[in-house]
Amino acid sequence: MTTTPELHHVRPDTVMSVRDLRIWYGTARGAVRAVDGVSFDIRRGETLGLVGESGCGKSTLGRGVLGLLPDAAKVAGHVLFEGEDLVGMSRRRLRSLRGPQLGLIFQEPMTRLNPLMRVSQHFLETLRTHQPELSKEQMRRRAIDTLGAMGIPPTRFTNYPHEFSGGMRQRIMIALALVLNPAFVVADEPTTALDVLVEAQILTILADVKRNFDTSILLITHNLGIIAEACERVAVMYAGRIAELGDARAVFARPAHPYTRELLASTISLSTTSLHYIPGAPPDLIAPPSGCRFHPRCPDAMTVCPQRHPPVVTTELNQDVACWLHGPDDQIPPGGSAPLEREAIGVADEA
Amino acid sequence: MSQTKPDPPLLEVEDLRVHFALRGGVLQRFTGREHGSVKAVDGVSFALRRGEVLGVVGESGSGKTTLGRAILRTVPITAGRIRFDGTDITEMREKTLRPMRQRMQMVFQDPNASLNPAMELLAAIGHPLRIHGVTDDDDKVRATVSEALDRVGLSPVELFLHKYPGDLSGGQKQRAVIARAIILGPDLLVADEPVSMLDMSVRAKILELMIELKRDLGLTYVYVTHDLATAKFFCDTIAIMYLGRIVEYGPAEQIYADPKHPYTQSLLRAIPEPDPTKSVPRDLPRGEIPDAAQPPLGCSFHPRCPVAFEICGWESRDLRDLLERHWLAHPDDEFDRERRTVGDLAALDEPSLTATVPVGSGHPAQDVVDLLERIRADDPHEPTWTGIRDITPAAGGVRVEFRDDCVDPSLFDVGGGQQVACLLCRDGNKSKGPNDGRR
Amino acid sequence: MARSSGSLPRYLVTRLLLVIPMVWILLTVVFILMRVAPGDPVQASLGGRAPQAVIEKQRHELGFDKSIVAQYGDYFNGIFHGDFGTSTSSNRTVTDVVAHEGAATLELAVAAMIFALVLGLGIGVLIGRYRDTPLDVFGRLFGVLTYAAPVFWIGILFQLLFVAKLHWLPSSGQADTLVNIHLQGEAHTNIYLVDAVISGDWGGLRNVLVHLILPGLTLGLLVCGVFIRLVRVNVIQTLKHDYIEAARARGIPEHRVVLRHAFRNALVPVVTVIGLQAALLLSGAVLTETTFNWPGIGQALIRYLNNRDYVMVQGIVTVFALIVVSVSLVIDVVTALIDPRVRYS
Amino acid sequence: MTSEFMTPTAAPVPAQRQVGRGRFAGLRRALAPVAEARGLPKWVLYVGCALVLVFVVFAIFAPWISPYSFTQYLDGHGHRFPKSAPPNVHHWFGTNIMDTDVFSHIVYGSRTALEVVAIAVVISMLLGVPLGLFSGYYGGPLDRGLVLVMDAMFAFPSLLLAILIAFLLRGKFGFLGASFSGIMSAAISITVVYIPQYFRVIRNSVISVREEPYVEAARILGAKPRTVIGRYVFGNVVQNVPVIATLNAADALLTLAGLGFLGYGVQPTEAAEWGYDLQRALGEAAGGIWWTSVYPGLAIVLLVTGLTLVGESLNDLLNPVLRHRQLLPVNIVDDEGEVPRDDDA
Repeated sequence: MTTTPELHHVRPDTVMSVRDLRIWYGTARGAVRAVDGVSFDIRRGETLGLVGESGCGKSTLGRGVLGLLPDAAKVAGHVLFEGEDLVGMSRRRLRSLRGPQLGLIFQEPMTRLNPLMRVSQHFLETLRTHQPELSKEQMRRRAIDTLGAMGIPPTRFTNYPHEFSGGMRQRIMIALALVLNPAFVVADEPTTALDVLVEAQILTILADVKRNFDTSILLITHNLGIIAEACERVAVMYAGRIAELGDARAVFARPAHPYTRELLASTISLSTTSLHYIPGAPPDLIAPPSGCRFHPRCPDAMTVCPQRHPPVVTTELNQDVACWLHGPDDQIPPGGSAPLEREAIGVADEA
Repeated sequence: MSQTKPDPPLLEVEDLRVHFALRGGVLQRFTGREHGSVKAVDGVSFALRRGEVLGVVGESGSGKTTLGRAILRTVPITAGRIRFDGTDITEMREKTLRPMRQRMQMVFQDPNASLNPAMELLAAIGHPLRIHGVTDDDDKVRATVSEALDRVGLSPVELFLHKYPGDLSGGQKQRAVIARAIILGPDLLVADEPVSMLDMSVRAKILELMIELKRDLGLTYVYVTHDLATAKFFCDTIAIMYLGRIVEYGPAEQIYADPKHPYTQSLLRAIPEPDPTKSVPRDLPRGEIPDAAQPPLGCSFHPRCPVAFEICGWESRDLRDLLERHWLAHPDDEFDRERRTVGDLAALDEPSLTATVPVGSGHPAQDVVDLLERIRADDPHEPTWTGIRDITPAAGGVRVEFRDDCVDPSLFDVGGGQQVACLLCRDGNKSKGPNDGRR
Repeated sequence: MARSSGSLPRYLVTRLLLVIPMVWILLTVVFILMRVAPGDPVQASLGGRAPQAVIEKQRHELGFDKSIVAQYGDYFNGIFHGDFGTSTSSNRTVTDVVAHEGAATLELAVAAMIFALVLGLGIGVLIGRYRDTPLDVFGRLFGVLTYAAPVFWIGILFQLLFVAKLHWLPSSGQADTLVNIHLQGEAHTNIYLVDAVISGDWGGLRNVLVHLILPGLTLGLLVCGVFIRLVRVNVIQTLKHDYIEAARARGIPEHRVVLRHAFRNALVPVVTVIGLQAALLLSGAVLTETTFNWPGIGQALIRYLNNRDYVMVQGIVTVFALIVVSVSLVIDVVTALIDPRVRYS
Repeated sequence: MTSEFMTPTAAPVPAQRQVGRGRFAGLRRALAPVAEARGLPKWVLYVGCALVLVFVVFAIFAPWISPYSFTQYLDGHGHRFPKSAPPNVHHWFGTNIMDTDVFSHIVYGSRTALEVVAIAVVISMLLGVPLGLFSGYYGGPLDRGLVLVMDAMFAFPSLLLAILIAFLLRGKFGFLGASFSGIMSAAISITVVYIPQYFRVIRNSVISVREEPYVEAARILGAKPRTVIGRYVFGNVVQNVPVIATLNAADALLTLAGLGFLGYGVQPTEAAEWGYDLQRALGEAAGGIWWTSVYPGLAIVLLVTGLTLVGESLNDLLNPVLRHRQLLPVNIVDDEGEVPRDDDA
């Protein structure tokens, strides 16, 4: 069948380039295709948003590009980080990259710090692991400076994690991920567990990070509002694949993929005037639908959609989209663009 | 529903207080003796007409969930009154209250935990019928449950009757919870963040269902949420809560169009809009919601408030924040040098209007006075200084006196049914409502 | 913002106060148990044919003719003054028995505990880390078997192998008779190992050590099985914690993740249970001492129980109860030292 | 690890097996993972069950399996059995110092062991579970008092407690008949030791279940406390019971053997008991007579191991903290083509 195409050529300022990445889990019921042929690039200092419903493989992808998967997960494809492929890299080499080059910011900050270690010990441990040549005073300085950039006063440096609130712990986690100034950071739903004011504070911090640290961020979220606030580009993920990828402004203004459009419409914000939702639920990734995985829920589905997996095409607004509505027309079989007839989706299939 | 006669309120809450005793150390835990208390709900009043939707909005720790539970009497009430349809249920014994429970029900935040995992849907949803002796006949229960399932959209019913919660998706579980809540035909539904744990594509469906039920069954809702966006869509009246109190109350349209309390204003500004042409506000309130066990003196919001002034309640802990913010801005040599001139900052953690800043060993008290003056010179417009009356060297440290005429704002009427607990709104309006000062 | 800083001394004081009801309950239970015991303790200790007058006299001396409330008061009064009573079957005091036999038991228990800790923690961490590998299966089986085998049976097996067959080690006792006599003369602490070192009796020390091997190993194996299981489960649970993944994401080396993050945190619940193992150790000591004829307090207890020496039994059991409470106190303090959260709760 | 890892799909699970209804539907449902177990835990469970089954068969069919009665010391011709004879054709496991057949003691011993353990487990369960349920659900001063008492009991050396109780109960169950009174008093003394364990486990899980929204939901529905406990709480803590019951049965067996070894268990005239047999064998071990000790000990080890394996594998399968879904190997196929599936779906 179709070979997976390159989404676009690799630009010189690309920090990380993911090519046809697949991450599958073997379960008793069959293989779970959590990530199934994903390609994208992240440029230096850029924030790329990754958005989608829960269970579409966002978190797996985020950890997959850092090589932080359970041993039994099967990974294929390439994750090129500054020319080196992280897939198949030795554990040792990968570990030495985590911290100084690659970082991860987590969803639940409350449980991510070792309760028996002072905040200072977390920093000293990290610095000592990767930059043993620094003196203790240099390490302290470095840690306090990074914490300060996140708004944690130096007086709190030697406190224990339980003495901090959720928002402060998230700031500490961000500082911990950035203290070695990595080139690439995955932020996995960094604000989901936080209140709206704290969320906004953290988003401001992430914006500062981009400015001050020159770090590229892959920001995973299910909240389109956060994407709009924090990201230059956005990748919309559905059922293990990227449906659409492009400049955030363009995607929000003119979503090319019906899934993106429906997702935007179902988001409830202060400017929402009517309720809208996508019928059905994201598919079982053990036996995903044939062809385009969104076709059973897609209002615009055509007869070609269940038959063939749509190749990626680039729209005039420079959005990469995998949807037959955008062609390529020469690959649609005759009569393939007729509307697809099917049964209505009931609540029985609801998420 | 006819609105010809002016109905008495379905639910009236009057100066409700729920204080949880804090158990201190091991010994207190054993003896059960209390050790201070958390004022989860601290003097809340409102009335709810039949068919009205009240949105209780606040961050975690604001007491909104406790308020919802207190209305249903599942947490012990410290003081105040709750009247349901004219009946005072505040001190009703559980036994007398039990029949009333048919008329007031609840939908929970976590659909995964609000159904007994060991009960299939037929038994779980039909249980209220048996509990209240409506029917014990298996066929009748089955028929009524089927009807309820159908009503919440879980059809074909046969597919769901014998399912266990573990076999359902989040949205389906929440529908089942709603089915259980409406099976006895209640008047009041307390919905505690019913959609916040659901995927965004499902949220709209559940909200739509709740709106339908309101229309078809004449339900009255207390909608507890942290999400101003869904509240705007769903609620007639909004109550914004902060540290156990309502800080702003009024018709939804008015509050969204013209928020008066600085807290409401920042909440509204902080919601990320799915529109990249708008950007993150930079002037957010600093810090986070404080510990409810020791709320700030005066107005609870003053430490975070961008427009706070002299009498908002400046106190010792604000001084600590001030020092820490100073060192945050000058973390290098200045911190290392200055930190030594000041003793243990924990001395400032007890809320007080006269704080004694301990002096570091080997330093004269004047060093601390100088430090404070330097900080003031750095940023003379910092509002904390407006609350400080005097800084004098004293025994054991430097004595900082704050203004003692601070005011704890009650809800001020600003017209159009809108009430705001902010001193900026008190001029020209007399205090209304029973929310008296905390101290 | 949680800034409250709890203090360790305050925690200690409240924890100490909590000991009082615990001690009171235990001692009361012991007291009641001894009163409802069948038969008359005085008659039993003097034998069936003692004249009534003698019995009455003894009764009076021991205070058994007083009301039960008065006896209860006397009991607590005695304990308060460090007097746990005097034997009815010999003229030794409970304090004396505890000092001598207790020292022997302490020597045995410490040896067993060291052995169990080293082996149990080591194997537990290893198989917890490599869960579901053949190593895990082997380690768990070892743990189950050491636990499943009765102490005295292991003791008998050791005797069959190392004494009867290989003639490597002595079968029983705390030391050879001559060494025994010598060390009793040199008594400083009543703990033979220590006394031998203090008096510079290196031959004696060697002799004592050789005697200690089999009983120590036997008792140690019992506790070791419990430790393996416990440490394994806790390491598995701790390795699932979010901060472990976070540490790995920072590139912390795996050995450090396991030892510094997983093992240290797993120790908190383990330490608590180790405290409870003091009880197991005492139970095991009774059996081990009987098996190896070790002159410890467990064996003494059984002897006095057989002699119907109620005062002695009551005294020894009281001491046991006090030991249990003290150990739990120490454990709580250790936990508070390891885990800063405990102090603040 | 986030939940998304382990359940990477929110899609509905295919039709589930119908699980039975009724009061214990919860238990049956909770035990479902046992039926669906695979791999190592399943095999551990099988081995454990097989071991236990052997002894259950011994216990039930003792008179048919055993060549002689456990008190028999004369053969069919009125000749006395040889004393402490090594294993031979007539006595597969040899004879012991009491001139009786070792194998017969093993067979009849399993009857004693299982009887005592079954009674002890059932009684301590019947007392400990409801106490834990009510104490945990209602809380308050009664709960605090019970916790203190139970903790004190739990911390006290269990064997010692059992010895004291056994000592007090001697001859108290005469009305049950000679052969059963010993079993009953042994069972009761063991029961006392295990009540706190059920209490603790059940109470702790009740306390966490009590805070679940579905319990609050039941209260809001207007259910009476009795209904809430019975229908909402009990069903969700009951899965702990099989685990504690099997592990406690294993431990109880060791306590019984310990009692027998010290002479406070079932009397030799009443029933065959392995611990007592080992006590008699102790003196012979140094002389190299191994069969009188090795076989009864092995019987204890095998039965305890069997029960422990059952308990541990149940714990592995039922305890959500330990449960982990093992990922199976998988091959990535290039594209839409064939989805590789496991055959067993």
